[in-house]
Amino acid sequence: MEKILKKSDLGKWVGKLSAFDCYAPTKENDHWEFNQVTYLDSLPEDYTQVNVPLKKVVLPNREVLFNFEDNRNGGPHIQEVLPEEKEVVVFGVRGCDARGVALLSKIFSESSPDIYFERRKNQLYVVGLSCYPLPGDNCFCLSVGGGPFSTQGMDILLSDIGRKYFVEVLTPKGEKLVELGWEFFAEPNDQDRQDRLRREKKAQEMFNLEIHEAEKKAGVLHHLFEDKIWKTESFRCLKCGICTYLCPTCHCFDIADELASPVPLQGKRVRVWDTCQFPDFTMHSSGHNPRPDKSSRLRQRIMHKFLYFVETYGEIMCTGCGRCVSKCPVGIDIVNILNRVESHEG
Amino acid sequence: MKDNPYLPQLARIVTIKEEVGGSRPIKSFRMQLLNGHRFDFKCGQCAMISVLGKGESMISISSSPLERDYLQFSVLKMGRVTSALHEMEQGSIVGLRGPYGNGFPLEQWTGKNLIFIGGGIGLAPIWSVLQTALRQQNDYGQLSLFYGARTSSDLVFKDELRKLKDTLPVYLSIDVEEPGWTEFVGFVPQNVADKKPSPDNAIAITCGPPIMIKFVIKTIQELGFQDNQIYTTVENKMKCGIGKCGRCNIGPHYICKDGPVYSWAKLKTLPQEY
Amino acid sequence: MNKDHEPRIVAFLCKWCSSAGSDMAGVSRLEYPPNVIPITVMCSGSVSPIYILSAFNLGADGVLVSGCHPGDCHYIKGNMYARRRMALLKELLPYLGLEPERFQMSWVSAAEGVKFTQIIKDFVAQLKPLGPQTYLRRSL
Amino acid sequence: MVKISDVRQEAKRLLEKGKVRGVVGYVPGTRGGWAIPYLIQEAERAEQLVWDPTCVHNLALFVVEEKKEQAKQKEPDKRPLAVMVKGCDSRAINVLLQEKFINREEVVLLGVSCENSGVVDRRKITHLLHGQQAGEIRFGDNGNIVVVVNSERRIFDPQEVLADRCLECQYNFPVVFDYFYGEKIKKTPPAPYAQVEKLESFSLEKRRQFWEEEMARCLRCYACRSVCPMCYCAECVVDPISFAVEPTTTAEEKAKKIKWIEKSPLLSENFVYHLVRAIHLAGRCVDCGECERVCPEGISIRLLNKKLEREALRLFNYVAGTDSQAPSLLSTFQETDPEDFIW
Repeated sequence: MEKILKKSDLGKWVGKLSAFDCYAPTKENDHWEFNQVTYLDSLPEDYTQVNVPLKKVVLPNREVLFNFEDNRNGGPHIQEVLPEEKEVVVFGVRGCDARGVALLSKIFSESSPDIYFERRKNQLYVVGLSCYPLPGDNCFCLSVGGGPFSTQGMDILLSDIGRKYFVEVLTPKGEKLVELGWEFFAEPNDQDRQDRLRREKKAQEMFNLEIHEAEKKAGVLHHLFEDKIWKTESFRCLKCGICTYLCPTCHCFDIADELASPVPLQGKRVRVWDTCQFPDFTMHSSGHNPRPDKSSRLRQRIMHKFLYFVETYGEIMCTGCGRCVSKCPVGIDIVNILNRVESHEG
Repeated sequence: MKDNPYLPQLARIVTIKEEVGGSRPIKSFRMQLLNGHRFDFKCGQCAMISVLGKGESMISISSSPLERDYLQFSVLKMGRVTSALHEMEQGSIVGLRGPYGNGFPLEQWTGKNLIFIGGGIGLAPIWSVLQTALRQQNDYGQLSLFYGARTSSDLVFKDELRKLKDTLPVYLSIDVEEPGWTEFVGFVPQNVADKKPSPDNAIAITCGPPIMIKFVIKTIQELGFQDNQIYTTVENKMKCGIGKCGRCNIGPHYICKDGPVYSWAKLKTLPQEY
Repeated sequence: MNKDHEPRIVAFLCKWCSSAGSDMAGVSRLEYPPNVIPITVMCSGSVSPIYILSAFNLGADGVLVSGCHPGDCHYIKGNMYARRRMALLKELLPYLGLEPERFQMSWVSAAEGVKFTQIIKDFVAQLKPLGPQTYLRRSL
Repeated sequence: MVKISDVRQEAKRLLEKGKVRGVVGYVPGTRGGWAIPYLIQEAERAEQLVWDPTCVHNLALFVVEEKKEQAKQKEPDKRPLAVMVKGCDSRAINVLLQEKFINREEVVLLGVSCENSGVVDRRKITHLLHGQQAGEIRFGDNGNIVVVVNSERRIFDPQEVLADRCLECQYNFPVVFDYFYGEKIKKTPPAPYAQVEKLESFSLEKRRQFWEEEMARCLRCYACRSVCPMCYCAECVVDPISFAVEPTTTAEEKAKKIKWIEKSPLLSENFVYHLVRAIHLAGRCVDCGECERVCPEGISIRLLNKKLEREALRLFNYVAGTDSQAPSLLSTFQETDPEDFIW
């Protein structure tokens, strides 16, 4: 379903969505983040890309799994804690972030469904915003199966076509949102469609970063487990969590018990973000570490995205948001590495 | 409860047996679920044991799935959780979730001779298969067991091993000479090389320290075992048990769900990150 | 703010002087408020700032570090190192917005039961109006 | 001005003669000419070395990293490591020497002067260029910074583009080195602690609010700790396990490892983490500002370190990293140290 929404009507529509928690990009310090808003008159003109991707809504940095206590008489007791039942609409989601959540669903929903992720995802309504102009210098979504006007993982996609949004309603969830403010939506005409298409074409020509034949990288990487590129490139790696914590698809976590009181025992089992880039991530209790150095950890990050995930799900686990390239404090550049491994072939 | 994969069921420790003392102690815990439910599993699968407040540890189940009265875990005291477990008493309550992993393909081994080769605590996952095969002895050919540890006191299941000798060939070994020790002295692979089990119609199942596994495989390959006749289990740090937390992978495989049991034919194609 | 709150004080007392000083207060039947959780340490110089931060993190309303008077340290100069370290912490905590009254250092000798009693009384009195310390306190 | 050809030549010579096992220096990165740290091991690659205002990284970190790496090797390469050091890097080296983490003969220091300038703040440049990519950024005259955008030269005043840490820096040339390039021009920043003083002037309540907002953003990616040359401890209070695990470490020792703080990014835990780090850096932090630069959430970490730096100066007349022979701030004392805060 395609619609038109005047920019000046955005706030009125959002006003009708009071049953939902609404999130939109807001500026914190120097960067954008999704924060809860009570009204939304417009999507900011200078909005580029949020710092922490949409995944934080479905896979928060800390998720309580259950409470436990042991009060001596009754013995230990476990109380399941599930995410609050609250429907959430997020506005201004870029294609890369929406695709990120869609890719995460493969891991969290397909086998042994993860009830926490599922519930948060079912309660999430994604209102995307297409990218024209591109939000960042390091965008490369076009190389990895996405695009500036990608709709995957979205319920609605808004495209700025001047004084109005071209609205693509993509799912029943999207229809539900539009119905709540149906009076603000009009039918698009041919000019609107052309405007949208023209912008999409232009946007596609704006990329200055590309992974050459990304879909073929799996075949190349397969032979590069022992390559020296991992050592050279990881020399400067800090072993911090930036590239993975800010990645729309990285999802590694730790499970830990946190105590409110040791005696009588009372606490929570929580899941918190973790990353394959931390040295202790794979360390056994014995001290043995199958990935003992920076090079094996950099290799894991890239292999997971461009080889292992491809082998399992047939897709690349990278949506080309460019955050790991922009945010790496020492300029480790996944695009550059992947373009360089090409020349190793044969 | 069932649809939340992170929620453990409560289980009572019904018996605790000290297998090995000293600085690397091993205890066997037999457990029953509190709610009277059964915990169905396959040989070679593992379970997440929770000591509430301390965390979880993935431990392989050493009893046979045919054993209906209890689940047995033989645990080496190694870190925070296993230390807490070792301090627990009979009747204490722990959390259990699982089972996890693929298990051994016993159904493919009907009529075959099974050669079990274990080292140290590595006997635990093998023990489940051995107990099952013993109970269904008519389904398999000859069973035999190689088992070694650093010293005679480091051997687990000492009483059971003694009894087992009446039923099948048991080749024990210890690393260095000890007074009164009448069996093989040397490493497990050397013992295997010494006894030369035949590869004909046989499956070798090995588990132990990584270095032992490596040399066992080398040894039995020299005896003529093909890669698909060799099975082993691998271990990595685990947290979720369901292939999501991202830490136990070797290549595209998550050991917690695609492993821990591998034929050497498969394992040798995967990155050696374990 | 709950002004009736009875503050909980974690006191790191050096074994040789301040802890003995608190014993002296007890032996002398001097009364002081029961708000103190004393932790005897070998020397005030062995008190790492993380002990203090951890005490706040686990719910202390006030933290006291007490050692021997300068020149009296059993380990010659442990208290002198402590003095430097604590001076920095004393500056840092209020900078972060924690009330300066919540962290205190004192010199109490084994004979100073009276001084110890007075310090606890004064500390409780200055903590009371502040109410519970929630700033650094872990709440799951 | 630093003649980079001199640095390259020396690096090349050191590598050719096998005097060093590698040269850690700056080479151009892949995106827009921003420099990256790099380990050069082949003499011919020394030509890639650069020295420009994008050389933001504190290379002393890699001395620490390499030292740890060599310790793991069965046959460590005992030759020294050559490192390009600017003022702050050299002071970090001094702290490492002072703490005997390294010995002087383990490093060959190629000192470069920041002269009348410093390194740039990427955010400031991005802001000034309105999103346009800088092609090249280099030192200009009188401390100015030249930025080439679409082959057009633009000249910026240092006040506009330099990193705050450089605007507040008093050590704009190396204090310890084996080779020195450029000129020693002593810079005196007008108000090195202005930001700290501003925060101090706030009410307690306002300071608390400020820090709560800062700390709430922490993702616990530990980039600040990872980038810090002073954060070399094998065992850190924030880790649930110790990396100092040996095959002989007993289960009891591992089980007894105190979990000081939780891994969850709760406000309280974030506070304790950053406070512990700040206090552990007192008298050790050389204000290279890397922690703040790398923070993906833009947390004002320098404001913590700078506060303790000022207190060390004010209370104990101590400046970190200026003298590798002097006792470190907290391993010494003066009879006259202030004690008016003690009851």
